Amino acid sequence: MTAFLEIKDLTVTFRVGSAIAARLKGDPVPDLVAVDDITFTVDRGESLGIVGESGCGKSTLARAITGLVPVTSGSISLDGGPLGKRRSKATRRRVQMVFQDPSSSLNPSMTVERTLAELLRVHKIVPRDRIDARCAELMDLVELPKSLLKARPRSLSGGQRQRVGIARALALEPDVLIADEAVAALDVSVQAPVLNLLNQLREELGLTVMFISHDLAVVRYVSDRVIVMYLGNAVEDRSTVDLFESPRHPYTRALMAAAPKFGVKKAPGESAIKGEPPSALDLPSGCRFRPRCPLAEEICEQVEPDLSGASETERTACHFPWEG
Amino acid sequence: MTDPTALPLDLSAADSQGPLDDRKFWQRLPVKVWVGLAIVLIYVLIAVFAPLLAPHDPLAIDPANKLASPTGDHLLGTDELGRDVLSRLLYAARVDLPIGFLGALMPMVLGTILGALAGFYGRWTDTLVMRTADVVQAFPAYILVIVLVFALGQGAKSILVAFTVLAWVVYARIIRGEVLRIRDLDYVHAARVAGLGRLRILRAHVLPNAINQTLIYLPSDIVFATLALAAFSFLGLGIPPPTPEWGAMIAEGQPFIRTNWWLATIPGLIIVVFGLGVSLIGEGFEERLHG
Amino acid sequence: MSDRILEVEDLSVTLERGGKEITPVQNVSVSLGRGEALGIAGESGCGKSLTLKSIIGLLPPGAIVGGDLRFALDREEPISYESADVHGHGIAIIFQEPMTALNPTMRVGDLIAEGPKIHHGLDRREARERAIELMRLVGIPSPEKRARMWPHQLSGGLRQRVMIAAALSTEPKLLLCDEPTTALDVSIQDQILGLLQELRTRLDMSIIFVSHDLAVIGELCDRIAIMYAGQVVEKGPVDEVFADPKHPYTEALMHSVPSFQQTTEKLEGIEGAPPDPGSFPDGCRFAPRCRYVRDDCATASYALVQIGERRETGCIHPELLEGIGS
Amino acid sequence: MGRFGFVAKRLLQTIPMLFGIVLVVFMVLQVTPGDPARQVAGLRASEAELEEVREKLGLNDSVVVQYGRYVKNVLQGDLGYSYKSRKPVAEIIAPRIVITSWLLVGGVLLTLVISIPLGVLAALRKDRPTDHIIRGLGLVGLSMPSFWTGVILLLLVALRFDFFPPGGFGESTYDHFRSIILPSLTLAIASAPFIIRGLRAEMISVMESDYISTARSLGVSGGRLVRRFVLRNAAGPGITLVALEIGYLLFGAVVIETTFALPGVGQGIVLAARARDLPTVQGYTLLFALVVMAVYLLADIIMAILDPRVEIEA
Amino acid sequence: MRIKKIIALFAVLALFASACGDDDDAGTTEATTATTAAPVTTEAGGTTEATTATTAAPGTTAAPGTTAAPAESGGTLRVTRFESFDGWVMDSAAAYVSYNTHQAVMEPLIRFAADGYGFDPGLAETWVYDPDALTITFTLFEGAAFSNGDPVAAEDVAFSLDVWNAGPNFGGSWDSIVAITGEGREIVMELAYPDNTILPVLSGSISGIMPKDFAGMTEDEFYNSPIGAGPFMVDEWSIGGRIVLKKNPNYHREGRPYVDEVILDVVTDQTENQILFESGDTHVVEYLPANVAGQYDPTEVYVCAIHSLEHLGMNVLRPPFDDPFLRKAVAYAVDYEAVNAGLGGYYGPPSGVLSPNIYNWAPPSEPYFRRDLDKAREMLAQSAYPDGVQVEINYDSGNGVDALIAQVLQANLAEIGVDLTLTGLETGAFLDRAFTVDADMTIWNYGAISPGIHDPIIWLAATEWLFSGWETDTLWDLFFAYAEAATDAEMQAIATEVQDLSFNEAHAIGIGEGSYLHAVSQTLTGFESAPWGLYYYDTIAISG
Repeated sequence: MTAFLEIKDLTVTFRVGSAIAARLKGDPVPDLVAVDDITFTVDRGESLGIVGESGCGKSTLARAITGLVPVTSGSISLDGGPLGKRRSKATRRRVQMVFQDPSSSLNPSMTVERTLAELLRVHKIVPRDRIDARCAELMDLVELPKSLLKARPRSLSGGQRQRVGIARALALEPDVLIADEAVAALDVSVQAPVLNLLNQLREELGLTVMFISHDLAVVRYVSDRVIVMYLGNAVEDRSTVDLFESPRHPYTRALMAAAPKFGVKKAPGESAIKGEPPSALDLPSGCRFRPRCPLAEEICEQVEPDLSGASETERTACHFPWEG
Repeated sequence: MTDPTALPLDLSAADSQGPLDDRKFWQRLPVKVWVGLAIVLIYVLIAVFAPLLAPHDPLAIDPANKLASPTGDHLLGTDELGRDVLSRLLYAARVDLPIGFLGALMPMVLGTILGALAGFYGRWTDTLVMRTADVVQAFPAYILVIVLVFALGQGAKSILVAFTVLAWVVYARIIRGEVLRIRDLDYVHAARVAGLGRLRILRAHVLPNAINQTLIYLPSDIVFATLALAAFSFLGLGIPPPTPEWGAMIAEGQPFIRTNWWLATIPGLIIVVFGLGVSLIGEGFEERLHG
Repeated sequence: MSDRILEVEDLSVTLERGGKEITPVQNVSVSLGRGEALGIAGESGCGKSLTLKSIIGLLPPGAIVGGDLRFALDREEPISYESADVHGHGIAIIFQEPMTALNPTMRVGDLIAEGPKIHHGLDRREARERAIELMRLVGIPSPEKRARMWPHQLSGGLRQRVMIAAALSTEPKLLLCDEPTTALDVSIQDQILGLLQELRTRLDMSIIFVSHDLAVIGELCDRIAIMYAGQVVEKGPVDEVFADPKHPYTEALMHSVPSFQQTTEKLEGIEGAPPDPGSFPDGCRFAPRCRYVRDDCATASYALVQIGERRETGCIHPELLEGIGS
Repeated sequence: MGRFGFVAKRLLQTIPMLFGIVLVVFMVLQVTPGDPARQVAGLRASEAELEEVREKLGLNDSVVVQYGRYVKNVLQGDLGYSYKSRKPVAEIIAPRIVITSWLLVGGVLLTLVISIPLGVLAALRKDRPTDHIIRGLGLVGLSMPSFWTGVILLLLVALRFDFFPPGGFGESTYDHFRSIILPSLTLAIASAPFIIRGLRAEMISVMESDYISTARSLGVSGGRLVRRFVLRNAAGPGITLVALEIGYLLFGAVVIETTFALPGVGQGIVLAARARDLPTVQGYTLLFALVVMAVYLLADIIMAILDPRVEIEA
Repeated sequence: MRIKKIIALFAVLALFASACGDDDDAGTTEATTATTAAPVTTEAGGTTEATTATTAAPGTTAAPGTTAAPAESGGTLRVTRFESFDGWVMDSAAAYVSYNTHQAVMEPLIRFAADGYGFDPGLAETWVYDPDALTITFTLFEGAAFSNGDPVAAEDVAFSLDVWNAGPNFGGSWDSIVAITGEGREIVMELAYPDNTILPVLSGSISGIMPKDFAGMTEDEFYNSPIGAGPFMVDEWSIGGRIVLKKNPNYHREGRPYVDEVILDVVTDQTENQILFESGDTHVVEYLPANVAGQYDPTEVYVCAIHSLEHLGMNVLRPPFDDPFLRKAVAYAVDYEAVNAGLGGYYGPPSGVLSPNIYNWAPPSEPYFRRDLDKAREMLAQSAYPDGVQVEINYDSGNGVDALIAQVLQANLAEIGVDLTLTGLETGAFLDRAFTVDADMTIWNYGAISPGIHDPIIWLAATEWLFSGWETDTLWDLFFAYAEAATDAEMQAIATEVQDLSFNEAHAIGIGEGSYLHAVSQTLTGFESAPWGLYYYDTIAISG
């Protein structure tokens, strides 16, 4: 079966600092490689989680897929068709996104209704006379009272805003929904209902979902499959169940060890990973995790391990993967 | 979890979600705004009803009765052509107020447009607009007004064009900064992901939210425009006579300050009070919006 | 208790906001023993951070504070919340955002040296040495080099370590932590928690740790106080509270957080949103969101009731709770 | 790229600006109605004579050629030649710069002397009566036309106290000092409110920042807190404010020099414009623009020195 | 065209006479010269005294400081003026204030007398004009020398003549002089033809004597640091800035100048001038605008003889003022008394288009325009614009007096339905538009600077009838007729004809006649001014 969403050799780099200044000094033009040569596929209806710490490139990856950041090299295709630099309105519609920060993800000067109606109108999703009705349906879909259609974002709570954010994404009836840290900024008590809603919508609407988060637990809760990223690379790509049962990459294991857990007391001075990630502008040779890896050996310094494994969705990028 | 809205107090996050609808915004305005609004309203009423309020024709000359001291007939005396000073002061509001307001609004409109284009389109548009802004900012206003008065003739038109050409820079910088900030906010990203056109995004999603900052700046610019108008009148580049205008009245009255001190002093005070009123509104709004 | 280091009794904080008086912290009482770590948990707007700032007298100007604060290091009588007496004397604080909490125009070494200079009268050279020593203590690699750096040149984790070193420079007996790991990546958070645990044991320092993350508090603290809408709703030893919450809010919070240790079950969360300090409901403040709500909840007045030996709850119907396991 | 890099970049940026300024200055001459040749040849010169003059002055060359020549001359420090006074423009302007420098330095100093204590006081006493009074006075000062203020000061002060001369610049340094006080004060009354307002806002935002909480929690208080933590951080934006103010001060100088009969560049530009001495007007304009640009540049450089973060913003 | 050159701007026509200023020892301008009338020719070249009977009596002035020889000397004379000095190139100076200053440094051979009717000695002690021999013979003062010590010689005068002739504005005014020779104190000018204008020209500031070859400097260097044989030397100067003149130690007249130093400042602000004057920081405020003169102590206002003419030119080259009825309507609608009142009583109703109080002045043959609204309406009704019209009036916005007059006119004309738009222009722009006759109406002021009516006639011609665009050929013809005229009556008839031309067509009309004014401190003695406001610094002393 051909993959629904196919990411191939995707690389995204950003220019940092002044190219002119660098040239004057004879330095190479400083480029930050945010996403480095990543390849994976997502099936229709699948829910893929992408997890990693800040600066690992997970958000850039999401934004590259939605077309918010230009792709440096590689390709993205959806349902066999390319998602290139220039996308038609109809193509754009198919990939939608839910953003992290509920305080900035809604236009503060627009009511909920205008926010939704604008999209319906511009994309001619429904006939003009059906717009009001469709707005109401969307509110139902995200379990918000219709009375809030007249509200402006600042009078909504964080959870309500995030639901509006989801409604906005769904208004365009997309095939793929990318949720970028969709609950990270929400109060703890409000996170769960939003996560539940996303799960439920995926089933009801047959959405393909990419869920991006730094929180392993959240990813586990919503995803069928998880890609772990570290410094622009995918280091592990496995089904959720497998990954959490037997993480293979030392980084995945360290992440899990570092996450706070109920009922476990921290021992003085103890930590799961030593040191801090190196600068993305000054990457170590070989395996990027090598300087912090407890298992690192000489080969790790010389050869960058490929993301490989038994199948497309059973891959690890490590010379010494943990075999559990 | 990061909450970028978190300020030192954790109640601030709640604040930003608080139900602050527009009505409450107005209710909670500081007293100074109301004082300022009252002052400005009085001036506006004076401007509107000047023909009813003025005891005399502000242009009617009576050279035989020039430089008269205040009397029952001429409450503030007469000027050097025997015109009633009180009537002229009242009528002057019809010149100074519109120029003050327009002199701030027009640059705001131009600055908003240019700043928005610069911020939103970036690249050479940005470079062009902002470097022009640098040059304009470095340029002495006086020269520009002189050139414009040469080219367009003396009068409100030249003054307004000069203000617009000079003062847009501030607005452009504010708007550009705001646009750059808002351009990276998620709701703009969302609009882009949704495939909305750039112009639509700029118009509907970026500008309405960027414009608040300029509104705060507007009152002080109104004061500045009023003062600049007065200064240009003083230098003989303002509104041509005999149209009453406060700055010109100061300039005309100034030679007589030893004998008829009120001629120059009162229009000055009137400008000060107007400026105070406008500034109070500005300060109050700023306080309300920024805490 | 003789080894009590801090006693906060009936703390209330009233602020003016938009011309209206609000009381985001009401009747909060907490106490802390020597070397003990207390966690204060709660969501945004619950007053946890403000409670912390009251203790160290860092309230915004115009705040009205009621209640007593006894800081029993060297005195018995209550001291005023506004007083600057505690600054640098026994209590120190670290904040959530190490970037904004460090003076951007001061080299980090100089900042850490401020405390020793002011309180111990060290001269510049001595203070600098002390600063480097402290930086080493909090695990900053090559402290001599880093002491000369500006805050913005450091990573988030290092900044938080600098912040801790600065706090330690006053040799505090009590360290207040205001969500110090929230802005950090999970691996760095893990390191900082380890560091705090280590410092606590090594320096016999008490800690109050404020966080919205129950699990983090669980890893570090002995006791926990759960706050909701400006009030403490439950207090007790961490393990006991987690195992058997006695307040519906505590219970609901625990149901809200997914865990990657356990297999997926449906999370419940809590309907609605935490109330704004300007509009706390009457009666039990959690009642509008509570699944066990009864009629009398709407009129219940706030009181913490002792349940068992070491636990207190603010719920008038603790018997209704199902418990975590059920 | 470091702070040195920032300064270098900032300097590089001024080059196109310089060209822009020179272009605009050049355009002033082009768009001003009236014939420069007539200026030289006399009002009733014949067309042939005018033509001769035009040829001599190169006015018949294309605008581009003229601009190129002007740029070249300016780069060589040649601001042109006043046909009226038979002097190089630079020589006409130079003596006036001294006087205006006195005025500007006096104005800036007085502005700072007034605004720094008041701004700091207002911030420290935020929302208390002191704050309200200072801000109220500021608003009044902000709304006063400076030529009006100047005359009032002349009448109320200069005519009553012999110490203050009623105008002019005097001959000795002591005279200069006395002469400059009232004009400087007039400038300061107009500009101090801006600085007070800006400084107050900046101080408040600094004082409400987390790192001040940090400092206070470390036991830093009183003067040490204000000096090492508050002022240090408020200084950068404060300097930018002052720099922006210089532009307004220059405009103020045009008016105030007229009021106080100070033969500085402000008065000079008015007189040169009235006399249609266009090369001189150009010279003044260029001077004004260069000063403003230099002040902004200086402010940015000081910012870069004061604020270690500048390099990331660059 | 030679004629046009000659008559350029302020060229003046002198009569055949050679005046002989027999200077008394101290050399001050005596009251007697003021009352002697301008010399008039007889054909023989001898001099006879002319009478001033036919001219309007000069306004007698009760000005302060006009006492006889000052007793004290030393001190600094401080002068402020609203206008900027405009450089040392005598040919291109346009401001009255410049003329005063030029003469103080580069003194001409002869000076005009304070009464404006005759001549006084300058560098030359005596002068004889012989129209038959076509020579003028000057005898220099004993010891006349430039400030660098070099004696003034014929070569210097000859050199100066070349420089004068090269000037774009006035060059040509000296065309009649073909050679200059002389030895010792004697300088002889040879003329190509009899020239009535030459003596007045030589008395003007445009005829200052410069050292030969600019005393070794280049032209530009010289104009930067000029050298003359006048009573003062330039110490410091700039355009629009301060000018400091120091006493010339080599000055030929014993005892003069009385003051050691003259400091001239430009103070454009009227209030500031007033304050400086009252506080004693300045001794003289030159050319007070009439509207602010009332602010000075009347005993300290020096009122020159009535001479200044405020005038209005209406552009006949285009509608609507190509319509003579409209022009007349305007002329009858102006409230001349109101203009006078607006200008502090210093400007009375006009008597014509020629500035009065000069030799051979004559009124129009009919009474001049006075306000008569009925007549104005009647004229308007006959015009193409019976319902009124909208027109623009141009004036120099830097001139407060003209701005005031414009406002009075606006109010007056509004009464007959003529809607006046006031366009105040910056001086340069104003002049540009005025001289290209590019305005509906132009308001300005002029005063002749010579004691003959030919001077205003030339001015009218040079300005195309005060910027109205009316043809000037007739005027030139009249001018030549005037120059050839033999008797006063003939000349006065010509003056009347000029007046009538303007009166009948009303294209250029006078709207107010007044005096130039100076504020002069009581502490000065020896201040005497010609009707057009010119005075000499070296006759002034500071007392007390």
